[in-house]
Amino acid sequence: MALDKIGIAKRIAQEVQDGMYINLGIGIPTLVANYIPDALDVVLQSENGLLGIGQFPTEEKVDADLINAGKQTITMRDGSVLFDSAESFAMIRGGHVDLTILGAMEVSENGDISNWKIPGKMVKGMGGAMDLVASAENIIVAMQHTSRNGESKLLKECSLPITGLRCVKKIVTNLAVLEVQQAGGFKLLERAPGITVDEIREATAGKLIIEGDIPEMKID
Amino acid sequence: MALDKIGIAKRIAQEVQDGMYINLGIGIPTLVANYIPDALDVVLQSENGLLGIGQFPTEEKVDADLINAGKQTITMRDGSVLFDSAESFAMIRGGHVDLTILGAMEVSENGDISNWKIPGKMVKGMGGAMDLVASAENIIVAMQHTSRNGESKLLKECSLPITGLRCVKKIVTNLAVLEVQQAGGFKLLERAPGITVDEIREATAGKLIIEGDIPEMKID
Amino acid sequence: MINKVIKNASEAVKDIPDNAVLMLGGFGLCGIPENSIQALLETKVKGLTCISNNAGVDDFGIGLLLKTHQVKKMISSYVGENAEFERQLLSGELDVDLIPQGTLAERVRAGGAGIPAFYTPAGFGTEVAEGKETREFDGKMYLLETGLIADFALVKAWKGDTAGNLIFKGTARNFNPLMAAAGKITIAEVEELVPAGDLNPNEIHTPGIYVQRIFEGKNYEKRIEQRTVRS
Amino acid sequence: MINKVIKNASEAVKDIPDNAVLMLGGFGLCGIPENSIQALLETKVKGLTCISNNAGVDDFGIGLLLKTHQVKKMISSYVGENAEFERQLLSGELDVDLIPQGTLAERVRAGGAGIPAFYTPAGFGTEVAEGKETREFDGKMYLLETGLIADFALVKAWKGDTAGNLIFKGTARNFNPLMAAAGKITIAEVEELVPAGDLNPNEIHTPGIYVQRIFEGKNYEKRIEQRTVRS
Repeated sequence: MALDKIGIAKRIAQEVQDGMYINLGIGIPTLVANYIPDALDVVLQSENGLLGIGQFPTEEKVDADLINAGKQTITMRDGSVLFDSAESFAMIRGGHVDLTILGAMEVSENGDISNWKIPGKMVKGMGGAMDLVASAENIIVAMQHTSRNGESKLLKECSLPITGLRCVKKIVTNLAVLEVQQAGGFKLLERAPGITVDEIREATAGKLIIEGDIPEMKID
Repeated sequence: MALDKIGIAKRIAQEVQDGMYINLGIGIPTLVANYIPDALDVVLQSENGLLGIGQFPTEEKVDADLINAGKQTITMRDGSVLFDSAESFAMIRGGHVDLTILGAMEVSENGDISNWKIPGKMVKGMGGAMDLVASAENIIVAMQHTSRNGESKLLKECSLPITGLRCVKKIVTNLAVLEVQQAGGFKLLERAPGITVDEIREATAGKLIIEGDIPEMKID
Repeated sequence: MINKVIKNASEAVKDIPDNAVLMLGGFGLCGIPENSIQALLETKVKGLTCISNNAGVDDFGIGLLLKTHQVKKMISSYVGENAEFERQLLSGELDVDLIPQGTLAERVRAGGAGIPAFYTPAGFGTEVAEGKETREFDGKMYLLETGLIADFALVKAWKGDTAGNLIFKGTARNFNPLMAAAGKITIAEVEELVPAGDLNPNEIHTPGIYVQRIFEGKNYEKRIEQRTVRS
Repeated sequence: MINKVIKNASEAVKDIPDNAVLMLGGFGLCGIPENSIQALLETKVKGLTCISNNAGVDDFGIGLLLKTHQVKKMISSYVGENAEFERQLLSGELDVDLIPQGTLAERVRAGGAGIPAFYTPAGFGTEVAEGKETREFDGKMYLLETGLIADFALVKAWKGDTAGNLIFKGTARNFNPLMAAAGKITIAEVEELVPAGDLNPNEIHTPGIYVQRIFEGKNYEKRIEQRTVRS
């Protein structure tokens, strides 16, 4: 069965390693925080100026001066630090953030990503997405494998305006975990529980690389 | 009579206006601070990371962690602020410092300055001098009019390695106050007490511009 | 210490002329100069270019200035959540320049720091790169971006002193310190104004040298866009 | 919060290899990483390139590493007050690259911030400009300068926490925060090490993300170069 959003978040949480500094985008990526094992010590960065995002506040602790990049009220963990937007993107651009997890509308087989603009629709802006994808060494995309009308979002080339070139390393969708190959192509690493390789092949418009047996994801 | 160092410092202090942020170089410029009228509210910047240099400390208040750019122990005034070296030169480069006073070995008639290196002698480095002269809108040079062996330091062209081009606006020497003209030339503004125009002319190798009567400096 | 105190927001903004280029601090509605925006509504100044990460919401923040048609151009990274904005953009009344958030932050920082231009990887290979110089450093491609300055920067701090030194609170810091340094005239409104000497010199975020006018603001609403709580 | 604590200076520097590029914080002898320098004397690592605003004095700071011939190159803005330094320079044992102080600060800041290059006016028309690209912006001439990073950055702070967050004191801050961000491995020595959570998040100068190793130093001498007092 295809994963739901929580399933995707749970699978991505397995990619998190102890000691990582992580930037989580809006949507499914934000959910990942809920499934990182307690044994791992990681720090979440919010690009509006905080390292060490904590839980949502209780009603009494809500502070309008403490929000995340999705403009949600948050709290700080012990050891947090606040800074300005230039310092925040200095961290991102300078490669100090170990892992970036973000959503996408399309990913191409050479790792290009489109996630900021749909021609003909109101343009809201790229926010920090272009900085994140151009800077991060380690980007995981969380998304549905296909669009609402069934078209593949894993393409030979992106059809939508690009957010960044050759930057996506790994993709976790409702159907599969895939690795973007240096030479081009989506290497299939894992299948969602009950999903067949054929189903994934059918849902993938870009070059799909299948080597040997493809294991099923293990998700609690 | 030619001015002594204190006389030069006193004359430069007359250039200071209320509300100025000022960077003072090492040597005579440092002395200027002692002669700024109490009625004027100015803030002294130290490029190693302080706005609001105060007096030297009393023996009990000496703090190794609080020095000026000349590595002297100092104190902070009320309203001071500390910052790092990038912020310090952001201030300087960004034109936020209103007045820079520094020493020179030579100044040319188009405002070039040489003050960091003598060929054949040990090179100690330019420190912040090149940043200061390249950035400041308002630079006053404090120096002797001639070298120890009597050669003019106000030249047609600098003979020593350059610190910055076309940056000096005003020069206060032991003999005179001069303004560097946009089109080139040192316009004589004031004579030191008892010094004649002829004496200044003789001591000035670069183009000297003399218009009308040249008043004597007024120094307490 | 030089005294930068001015009576109130009206005094602070009264000489901002039509067609001025403004920077306004804030991320979403967090840390925005509420009092100065209100005062601009009263002066009815027109043709403003506003450099701000966001454009407020329909009835708060810069959204208020959009409603009164005082803004001619927005330079921002994200401008959603604003129906009037969308209407003006589609009708051609409003011009918008969208800039990646990190590039915007760095361009403002550069402007304040006297850096005329720098290279950044953000936007290479995208629409953002159109018309811009590109260059390879160490095998990676970058865009040349220029520093930004403004005629007036409007910032909001938590505490400030009479010398213009500022301390921000929480994530309300965001673009405020950068913009403070990049305004030819910087107007700081603070929740609490104290005498010079009351703030610890080691805890100040924005040195007073960047601030030309400071006043204690009032009636801060601090509206929250996404109130999220745990039970 | 991620724990960066390491036992002492010897542990912190033991894997610094011959010919490493180091950054060392400090201005003169103010804010220098005294313990890490001492530990480098003990590891006897050789061929170091040291990026530091100054080169210490004959018998303190980086001067100690010069005496033991562990330094092959200095990248600095001002290197006076050091007779051994002068001797090695004139004899060709030591290589020196002199950089304007503000350019040095900005190059280190750029390196940490992922900016590969930027334009600055300092040094235009001087020896510093030799071999460098120049360019005019808005009627003024600038040089293209590149970002600097180091294999290891050695910094000294006043307080630090187990997560690597740092607070500096007085003008001992200087180059330390910039270098902390520009080291691939950053080693911070602090006068007082506290648990994560003890420092106010709003008062931290260097976010722990930049620091890989932290330890509480000991026996700080904090030598003063120019003890000036008033009576």
